[in-house]
Amino acid sequence: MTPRSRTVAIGLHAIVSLWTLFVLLPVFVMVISAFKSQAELFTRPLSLPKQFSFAAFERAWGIGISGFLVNSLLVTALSVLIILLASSLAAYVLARSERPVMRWVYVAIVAGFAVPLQSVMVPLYQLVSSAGLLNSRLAIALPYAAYGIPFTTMLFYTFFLEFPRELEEAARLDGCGRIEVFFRIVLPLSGPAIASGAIFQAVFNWNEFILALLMLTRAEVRTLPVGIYGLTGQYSADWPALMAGLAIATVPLIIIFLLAQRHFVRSLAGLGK
Amino acid sequence: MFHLEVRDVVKRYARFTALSGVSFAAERGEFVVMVGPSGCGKSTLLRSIAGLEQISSGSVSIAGHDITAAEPSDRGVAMVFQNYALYPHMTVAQNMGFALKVARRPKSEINAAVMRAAEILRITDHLAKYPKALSGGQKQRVAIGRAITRAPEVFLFDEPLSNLDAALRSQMRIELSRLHRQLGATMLYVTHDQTEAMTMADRIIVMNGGTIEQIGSPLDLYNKPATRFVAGFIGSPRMNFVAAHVLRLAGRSVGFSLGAGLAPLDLEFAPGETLPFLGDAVVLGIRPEALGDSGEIHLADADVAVVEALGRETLVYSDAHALRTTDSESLDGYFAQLVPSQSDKRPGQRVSLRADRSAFVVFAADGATLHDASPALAHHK
Amino acid sequence: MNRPALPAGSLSASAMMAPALILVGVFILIPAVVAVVGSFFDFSMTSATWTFVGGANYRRAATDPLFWLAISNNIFIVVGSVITQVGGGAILAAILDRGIRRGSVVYRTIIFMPVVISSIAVAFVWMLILDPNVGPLNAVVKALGLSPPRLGWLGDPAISLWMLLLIAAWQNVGFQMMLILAGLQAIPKENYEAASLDGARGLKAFWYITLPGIRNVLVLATLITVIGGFKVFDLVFVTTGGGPANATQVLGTYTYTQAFSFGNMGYANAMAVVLLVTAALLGWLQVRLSRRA
Amino acid sequence: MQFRLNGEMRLIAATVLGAAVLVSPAHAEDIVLKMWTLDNNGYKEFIAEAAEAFKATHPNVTIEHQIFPGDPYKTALKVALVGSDGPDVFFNWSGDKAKQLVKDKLALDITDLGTAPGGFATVLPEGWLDAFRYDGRLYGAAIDAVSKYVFYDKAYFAEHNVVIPKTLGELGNLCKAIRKTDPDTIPMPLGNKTRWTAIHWMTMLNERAMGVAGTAADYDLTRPADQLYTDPGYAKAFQALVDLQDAGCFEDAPNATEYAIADSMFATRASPMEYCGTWCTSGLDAAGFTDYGFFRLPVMDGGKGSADANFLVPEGYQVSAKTAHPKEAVEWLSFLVSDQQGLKFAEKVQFLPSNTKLIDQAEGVSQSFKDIARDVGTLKQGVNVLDALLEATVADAYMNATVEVLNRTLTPEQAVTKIRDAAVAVQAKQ
Repeated sequence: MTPRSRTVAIGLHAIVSLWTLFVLLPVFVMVISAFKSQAELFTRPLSLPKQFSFAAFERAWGIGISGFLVNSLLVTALSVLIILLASSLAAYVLARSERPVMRWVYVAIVAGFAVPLQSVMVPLYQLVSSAGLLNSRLAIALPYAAYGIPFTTMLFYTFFLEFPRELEEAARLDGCGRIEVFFRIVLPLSGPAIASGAIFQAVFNWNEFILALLMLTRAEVRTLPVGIYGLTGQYSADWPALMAGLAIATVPLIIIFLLAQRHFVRSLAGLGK
Repeated sequence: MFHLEVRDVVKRYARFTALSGVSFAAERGEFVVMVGPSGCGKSTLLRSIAGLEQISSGSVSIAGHDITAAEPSDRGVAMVFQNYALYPHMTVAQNMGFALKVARRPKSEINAAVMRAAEILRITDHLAKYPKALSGGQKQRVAIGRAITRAPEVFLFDEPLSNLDAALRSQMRIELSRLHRQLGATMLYVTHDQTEAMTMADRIIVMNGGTIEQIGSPLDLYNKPATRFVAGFIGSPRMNFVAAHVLRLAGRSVGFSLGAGLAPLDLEFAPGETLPFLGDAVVLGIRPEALGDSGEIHLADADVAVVEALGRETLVYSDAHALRTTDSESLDGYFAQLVPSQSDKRPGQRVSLRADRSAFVVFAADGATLHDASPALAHHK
Repeated sequence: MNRPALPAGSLSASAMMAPALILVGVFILIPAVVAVVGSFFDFSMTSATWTFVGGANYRRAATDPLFWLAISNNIFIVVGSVITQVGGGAILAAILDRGIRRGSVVYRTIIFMPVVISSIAVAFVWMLILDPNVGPLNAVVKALGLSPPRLGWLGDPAISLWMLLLIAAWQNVGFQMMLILAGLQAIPKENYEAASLDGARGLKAFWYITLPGIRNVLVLATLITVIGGFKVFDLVFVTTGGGPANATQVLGTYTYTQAFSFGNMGYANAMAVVLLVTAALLGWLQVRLSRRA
Repeated sequence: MQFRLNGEMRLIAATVLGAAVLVSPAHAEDIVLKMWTLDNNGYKEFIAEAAEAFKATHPNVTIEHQIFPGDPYKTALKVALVGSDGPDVFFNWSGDKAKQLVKDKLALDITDLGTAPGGFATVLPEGWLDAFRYDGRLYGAAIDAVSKYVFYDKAYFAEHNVVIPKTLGELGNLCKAIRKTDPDTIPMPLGNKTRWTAIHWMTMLNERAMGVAGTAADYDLTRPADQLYTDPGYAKAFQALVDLQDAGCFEDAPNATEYAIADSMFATRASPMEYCGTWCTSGLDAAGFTDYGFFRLPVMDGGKGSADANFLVPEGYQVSAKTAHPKEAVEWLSFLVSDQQGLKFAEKVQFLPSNTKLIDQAEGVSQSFKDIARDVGTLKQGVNVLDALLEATVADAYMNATVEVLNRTLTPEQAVTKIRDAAVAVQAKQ
């Protein structure tokens, strides 16, 4: 290595390291704050906690985080499942059809991506409400599913355009109907698209706040973000418990991401095509 | 009754017509190869027979049943794809047994069928492997095995050997021929490689621009091409073409002018052959092996440009200057000679291009063959 | 060659489309239409009757300085986000792709991590960090011998929007980096080898090989960022609530405030429609550009 | 093919229906009253125990209690009242928010049920009933009120020989003195990031400048447009805030500071004072800080306000116009404001109950809570808070103007102009 390229390499490492540090610090603050007392948090912001107390985690847990966790898991799993199924089916038809009208159908679905949630929140609420679906996990899972479909359809669409059609043709010759071709051949081979679709939508649905706040008013069905937000009272806020709750809510997603990230990067490459 | 019968098949897309009225029939057990340049419609025809394309009009029947509107799986066909199309998420055995599994056949029957096919193709050792663990040739066998398991009426092959290297390709050619004899099945085989067509086919269908140019046995096509296209397509290296026009007509004797400064060429047309008119532009064809140092006719002097010594034979390409080849496809207007021995020709050397009168084929301007080379050509040389 | 694997208009095709179409139709398109209709009426969320007012809500928007402030804030965030997120993401991706051999997976994983953290969590954590009394940032700035802004990072109208940009960058740079990195890695190595034989190395290789190679990815990354910038809500809602004194109001929060705090549903709908049309136009652009690519 | 497809469609339909059946609420023969409140400390236990006690007289009534964080509650409540799954009985602030629900016919007129024997109207004093009285009809029952006092660190005051200030001017001087002792000590942190702490100040500063009577016609927009918010007292009130800021009372960036942080500064005795609500006592107790005193916000020199008036925001319960069980709902309401429950409320929630008959018997509450309750009992005039009292857009303008005054981007006069513009615009629409 020449001295010059060594300097360059050190410089590049420095840039990436700096950003990595910048990314890590807030996460660090979140975790550390969760171990402090409120007074300690506000009087000694830069120091490590005097003693690592799990009291804040207990308080956060005490507001029923375990229940919120279960609700979030259920809602996220159900909505992601619906999203993956509905999007992949639709994207498959769209990617394989030559009819000009399908282009418009594609545009109509993808247009949903551009509709901001807060601009349709009230009609949406009234719809769910008049369907008697308030305070049910399904109520939240269906709109979540709907809002996840446009992006995931795009994702699957680009993936299916690249999918080797001979495999489908072989399966049709082997006696599969179109739906069987899809479920027995195409879907089992869509791992990367499924993985990244699942990650994106899990992240979104796991973290969604406003709709959950409006539609899940009973404490037993509330999801994590709303439940944790409950730690900020009318006139007070338990910051350490808040941070503890946020930390608890964040960990599962980071784990999922770590597990699936290889697939994820691969399918992102497909997105750009 | 023919085993496979294709009648007036037309396939139109929004912007072009891929097949414009194609008809042919194959006997049970026949090995039919469809050749033609890419885009000629041969793959479309194969896929139409498989049911992967819906034809615009016409009909297809197999073993007496009209299957024009049938689902692909109900047609009694199996297909081997160019890139194998093995299901990556299934083992070799699962790949081969998939069709039977879809048909909800008992496990024992599936296993037996898979075993039988695997034995025929000598891939019993690989049954538990996934496709990605196989070599190209092994994948090809599995793809064929998958077709065999289904015990179809008709096997369809879509350029199955084009992804293999040369040595493997010639080996697989032989195996396919053996397999054909062993199974006694009707096979329809698409390729753009005329060597495969010549070596394996009972009959060859030459396609061009969505229509059939000629159907016949390999040697028929070689010796009596119906059109200039067939003549050019069958045979390697390809036939040399010379632009000419009709100089004189005397009974069945026709004199052709080959160009300024070159001796005219007189050919005798057999009874039944169509005579051209005086002044017609025609094309003369002559196979590379018929072009040599000796022969009745001196065509032209030429300068050797490239020599390809292949050991047992030698290919000599030379520039005849005054003599015009007709199409840009031929190598820079070079004339190809196939010398059936090792040769001492060197580039830059001047040679004389000679041939026997009986070696010439005459094509009309529209490509139709007017005059055949002598069938005895093979013995003559 | 045309190879339709699915015949047009077959029953199974429509059946396969149905779940997606129904969900999108019922939960997105119909509410969107209702929102458009509502924009021509005057009503509050709790009122029983709707009064038709024609284009009054749109005229009101045109003369509402806060509406224009919100739009200009959105544009600020959009432009700023493209520069910081796509730009920063591209730089990091380029370094991780070719500049660094060791540890790139670790870097990549950490930098992407904020993407999976909820906006609510991000907002709360950053509120703590940026707090003028107890926040680590102030402490660090003071330790460096500098003086932090008197009104606080989020309390100073001149600074708060920049802070939002910073937080958004913190959260999203990883995503763009990952996207661009995937694009970079899809460029065949042979292209660089060929280019280097042709004498194109370093910046020239970047200009002639890398950039054209990731053009489509950059377009996608930019469009995602732009649409995200127009739709931004959670972050602003929790961190500043649009304050101080409306300084960080964006279309999303201002619409929400008008609808749910002031009860001006019709007006909120009109602004929502403006947002919707903007976002839809961008979405259309994305479809066009990605189709062409 | 078609056959197979039908099977699949049937499967999908069955799944959707099945899921819908699973999650649809069970309909019992018993009456279920849905009750929504904020999530204040002790609220859950209070309602749970009250519901249990209510069973004695109403064995068929089950109370389903749901709690919410503060700010989102306002939105969720409105949305839910319009929708199908709203509460039967719900918490609300008295003031504009309750008024709006009455106007939109979402809150039930409970005058007749409430004045029936044993009804809440026969229990609560007239003054408390006013909190939810509109056009002479009752639309709710006050359960409690919050008030605000300047809390101070007794030890600090003793150590530095500080006496309780009598006027705002003295308060300013006190701040200066504290800063003189230690420039880094913030005398009374504000924590106005969420905007309501400073509006609490303005609520009382307006009273101190103009008195309750002087502002009423501006607040309810009944003054003629050309006279709305023209009283110079409004600017004077803002000026008083600026003066206190200049005296160094507040932290540097009040608009960027979380109220929780301000609370913490006082609780950890980093600051000797805080202008805090009656709700603060329980938090201070929990933080282990009990040696504090309190005093009302001092009067303004030359102001028209009264020392006997103080911040007092009644809060209470309303009944949804959509409830299927109005009678039971009001009986439940009346039960909650009964003598016994008033005591329980004070003990559990440590807010000042509307029914204070038994407050002296309260156990487990701090002495300061009782002291405050006693002080509130001596008030001649309650001052409702601006952000609850004013029409929403005027309230918003007021909060933003206050933020800008603290940021020094508006002078007091400019701030009043902004508020006046908002008020005039709203009045013109009405």
